[in-house]
Amino acid sequence: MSHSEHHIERNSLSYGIEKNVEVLAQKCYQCGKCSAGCPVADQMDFPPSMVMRLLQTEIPANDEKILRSNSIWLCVTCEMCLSRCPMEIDIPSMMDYLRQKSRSEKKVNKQAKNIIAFHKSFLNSIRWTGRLFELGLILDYKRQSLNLTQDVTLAPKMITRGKLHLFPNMVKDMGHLARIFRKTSNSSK
Amino acid sequence: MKTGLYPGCSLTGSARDYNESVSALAEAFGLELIQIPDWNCCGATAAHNLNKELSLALPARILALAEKNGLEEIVVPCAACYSRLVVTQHELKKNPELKNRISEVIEMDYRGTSRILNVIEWIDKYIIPLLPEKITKPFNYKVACYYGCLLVRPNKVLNYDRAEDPQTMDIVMTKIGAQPVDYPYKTECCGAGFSISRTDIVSKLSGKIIEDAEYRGADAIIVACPMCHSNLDMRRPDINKYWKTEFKIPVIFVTQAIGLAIGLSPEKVGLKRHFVDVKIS
Amino acid sequence: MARIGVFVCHCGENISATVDCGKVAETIGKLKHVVLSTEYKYMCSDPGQTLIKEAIKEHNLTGVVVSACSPRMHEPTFRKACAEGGLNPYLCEMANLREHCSWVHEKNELTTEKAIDIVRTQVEKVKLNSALQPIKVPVTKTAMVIGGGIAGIQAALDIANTGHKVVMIERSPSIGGHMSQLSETFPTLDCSQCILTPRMVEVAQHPNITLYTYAEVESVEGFIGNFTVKVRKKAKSLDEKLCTGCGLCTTKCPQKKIPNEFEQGMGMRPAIYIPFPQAVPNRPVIDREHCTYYIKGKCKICEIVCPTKAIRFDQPDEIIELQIGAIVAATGFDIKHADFFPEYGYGRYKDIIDGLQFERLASASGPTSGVIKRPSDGQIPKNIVFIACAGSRDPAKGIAYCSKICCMYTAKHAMLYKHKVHEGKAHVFYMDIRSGGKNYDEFVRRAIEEDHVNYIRGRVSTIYERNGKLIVKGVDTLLSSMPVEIEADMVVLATAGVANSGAEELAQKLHISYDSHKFFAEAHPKLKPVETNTAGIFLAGACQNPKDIPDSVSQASGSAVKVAALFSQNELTREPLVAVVNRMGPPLHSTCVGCFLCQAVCPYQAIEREDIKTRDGKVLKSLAKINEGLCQGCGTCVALCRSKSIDLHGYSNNQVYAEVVALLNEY
Amino acid sequence: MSDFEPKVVAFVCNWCTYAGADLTGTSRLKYASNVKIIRFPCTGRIDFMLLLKAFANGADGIIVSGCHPNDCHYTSGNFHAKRRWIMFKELMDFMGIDMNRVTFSWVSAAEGAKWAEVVNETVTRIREMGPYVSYKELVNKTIEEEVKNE
Repeated sequence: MSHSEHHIERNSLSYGIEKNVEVLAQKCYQCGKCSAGCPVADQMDFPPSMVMRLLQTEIPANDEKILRSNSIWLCVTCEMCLSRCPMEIDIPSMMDYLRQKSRSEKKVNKQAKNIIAFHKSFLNSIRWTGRLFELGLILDYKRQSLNLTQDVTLAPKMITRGKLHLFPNMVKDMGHLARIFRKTSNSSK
Repeated sequence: MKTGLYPGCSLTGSARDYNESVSALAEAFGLELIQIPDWNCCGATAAHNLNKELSLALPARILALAEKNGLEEIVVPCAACYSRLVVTQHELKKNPELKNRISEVIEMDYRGTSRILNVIEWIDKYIIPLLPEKITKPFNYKVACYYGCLLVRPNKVLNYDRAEDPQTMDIVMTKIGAQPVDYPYKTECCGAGFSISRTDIVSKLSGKIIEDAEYRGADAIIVACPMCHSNLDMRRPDINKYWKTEFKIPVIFVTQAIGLAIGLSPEKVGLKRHFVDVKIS
Repeated sequence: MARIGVFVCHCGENISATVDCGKVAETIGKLKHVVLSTEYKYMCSDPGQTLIKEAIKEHNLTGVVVSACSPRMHEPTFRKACAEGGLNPYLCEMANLREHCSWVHEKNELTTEKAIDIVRTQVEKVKLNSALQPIKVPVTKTAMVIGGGIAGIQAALDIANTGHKVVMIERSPSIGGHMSQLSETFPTLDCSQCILTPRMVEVAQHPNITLYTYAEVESVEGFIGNFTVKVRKKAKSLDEKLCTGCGLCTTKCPQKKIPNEFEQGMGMRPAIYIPFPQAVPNRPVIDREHCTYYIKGKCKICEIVCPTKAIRFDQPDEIIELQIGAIVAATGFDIKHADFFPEYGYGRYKDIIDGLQFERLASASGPTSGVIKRPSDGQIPKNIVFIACAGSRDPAKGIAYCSKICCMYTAKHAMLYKHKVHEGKAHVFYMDIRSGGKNYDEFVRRAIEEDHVNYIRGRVSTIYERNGKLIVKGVDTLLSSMPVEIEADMVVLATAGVANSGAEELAQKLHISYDSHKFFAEAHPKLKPVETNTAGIFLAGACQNPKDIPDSVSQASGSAVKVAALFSQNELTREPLVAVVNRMGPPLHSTCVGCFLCQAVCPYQAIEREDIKTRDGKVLKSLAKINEGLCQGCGTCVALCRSKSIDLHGYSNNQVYAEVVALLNEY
Repeated sequence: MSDFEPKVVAFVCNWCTYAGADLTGTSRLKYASNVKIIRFPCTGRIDFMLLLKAFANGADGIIVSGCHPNDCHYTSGNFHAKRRWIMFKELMDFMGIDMNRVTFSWVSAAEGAKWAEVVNETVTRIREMGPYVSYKELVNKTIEEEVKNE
């Protein structure tokens, strides 16, 4: 347990972040280098450095803003922020935690609908086949996102280039994989 | 020593071209690659976005399978899978408690001893020493080497090339006769896993990467990641629409370029499967 | 019979917040020979010290233990108090209850128990202390100043003006340091050379100052008042007495392509060179590493053209030995260069320069005669970006500290640029503006308000070159971290100030402490900022940490006063904590068997040979004898001595064994 | 053995480690209170027989710490200490005294945090090793026998 942890407001998001991913929000001195290098900062409600600042306040209303923001979902985990952060703050791990927290508290931003739909379809695909079945993924994603017309021209082109299999390539020991999914399901809320 | 191969899902599907070029090189240089039996998906971005434990368990199963089959060294051509595997190895090494928990989840012994090579490390180790006498058609083009995110970051964990302006791929390219251009977009993000869910973001980010490569006078963008390739190549129509222009620069896997340089046919290295025509060969 | 008094200090609440001081005093009071055990809120205060003085008389104490802070802090205070109370000061010991107990442990019983153990240990030790008398040593009244930058110059002049001799050592061919490279200085914008060069000349002409340039400290031995310093005078390859400084050799030298250090690599110089026109001494040196003669064995053009035949190709380095009483280290600092920044292109973009390079560009005597031209193509930049905190306050790059001078010089740079390029645009990326100092913040405000420098709060993520422009990507953190992208013609990095090259080696030669960044350590961060932990060695300027000119000069004057105070005495009193070889009556005389292994390990050559002779001069026995003027009390000989014939005052075998026993056993 | 709290004695030099430990205090870093410090002018002063004395008096672990190589206030005391330590260690190994109970480290005056680490690591290690009784018993037995023989 770090020394500073004693001082973090118990009910705040900062506390959970320090506990779970060992990122200390107070380390951020707001230089903005993360936001300056972030490829998607311009589309975020709050660029990464602003997320850090909101966390530092330890005010419930600000925590709420973060969990409901599009920022945590637009983060593509390119890790540029961590790579250049002078304080070596692991923002990518923190974002992973915030996404899982946002989902478990049912505070997911509307704009994240497609992104989550995709992630879910992806995990569904490997849950059933063990390996990614791209056609299955696309169909499941369309079902989840209701973007039925998206990429209708792409799939045929992929098929003609041999890039899209019509049948899944399965892991043999699917029972094993199913058990892995089951055992880790608690942390996926 | 036997080298294991973890192809990952893309290489069996949308990045079949990449797989073909890796196999073609292995064949041409007499290298044995043993696919890890019954491998599974590494979980990619989706797993660590939604479920941390799963994002460690899936790669751990792969690594445990490699260990079980006596594969002390495995090559992982997909940069995304490479990153997930190395990060998992690192996390579990750092935290023995977590390692025990994951071992329990995957019901297998996991030691974390496998040496994980990305495709360039594999090329450096096994192909570069044999390369000079094999080159028949020097790849005499200006190239923009695009590393993307996952080959170099998180830098302290991967401990591979330098995080800013990496050089390893550029060096490989000079060895086959190509001239790498100074390219500031080497490690900028292409949009990664947003290909389907946020095509607009991919179009924007990938477009910048392509535009700058063309501006620098490159004849081709060289990549080592199927996700980058699909964004820069397969998404080209979307990109062109977004940027209201016609970017023409082809996107070639590093293995394909080497294949061409040693005289393999475009078909053999999978070039015919690209969306953007590769006219340079 | 020992009569020990113990005084437990609360240090306000610093000790009593975690240690039960009452319990400590009470428990210790029950120990044998402890006749007084009491507690007080502030022992170091006047009433606290009076308490000790009175108790010594009242209880007829033979030993005192003050249980308070670190002896490194207040041992002299309490020893002095004891002396004033009539007790030999070396019969006073301190138990460190603050730094080693109350500050590092939580409040609980174990902490109080530890405190009791610590005090008991010192009680047992002090019973075995002996009354010692200070040792007197002579003082050599010559000071050495190492480094000829502004700090060294100020220190040397101040000491010399008190009438004492000064030797100044400078490793480059000229004194002047970084200040001689600067264009104008903040916050007045007066020309650096104009205020510095008269001082440089004064040093050269001062009757009390001997100047050795192109010279380095080779070794330092001895102690306060009595240092022996060996100095290597590197061969300048010319006879300085004959050379008139006409400079003909420097114009005729065929090798002209050596990056000029003084111009920060932005100009070239020949192999035989005078670093800059106002150099002191104004004599050239031959850079043997680059000279054609030394590389290829022929050339000697300088020798041919020299009107006074002053060139000496075969001149060797010379080692001189100096007797020195005090040393001022004023070796200055260095800065990181653009190649330190991967995200700003590893130094491969010519138009990304550091602050010192900008000084040379802005200087009227610089490579561009004061016209701001960018290095790549000589164009005047229309759009210039300054980046503050480049490398400073960046733990990821290993430099967590603030370099202190950059905020001010960045404002100055932006201002100078605007004064020279009226139509140009200057942008400053900053994190905080640290402009504490007389007229400093007003200066920064002037840059912003009058010269319209665009200050943007945010750190730059990356810079790359495109189409002849440098693309600078940052954010404005005061505008919700909105992206800011500037197409700049030139970028100036206010890079971190770091310890000078060779700082660590010099510190090791001087036996002074240095921090993890290789900056020299002061003896106390607040109260002894110019002293080092080694008596007789003082600090001036940026060798301690990055400093601006006023701070460097102030500290230099401070160190000069310390030297002058030292030199005001004819003898010094030294702590008598030295080693002794036991002596006894004949026939044994001593348990020393005369193996003299101790002589080999003594770092101070303090062990001599003493012959015990009969009346008719026959040598009965040879014994080791400690010269207490030279002995520094390290005790290496004590631990080494096989016959246990040597002991160390203050840390005797009896004392340390008593400490170990007392620490581990409750009584 | 879970509530076993080892007694650890630290023999440190005045200029580096003692000052470093002062810095730990000034920085308010916390460490295990099992360690008690004895100050020496230099590690060169430390007679390793003191270590045996400490073990005989019930120490469970010992730390010897001084200046980093080349940083010795007295130029070379720490080298002599290191050299003697190597000899001493071999002798102790020969005698069967477990030298894992002794930490030999360099802590400079600037390394307050390192001092806390050295202490905590040592205490944790000694706590796992359990109390050290064999040497103390041996000494006591020898004394008893000597007394009997007289």
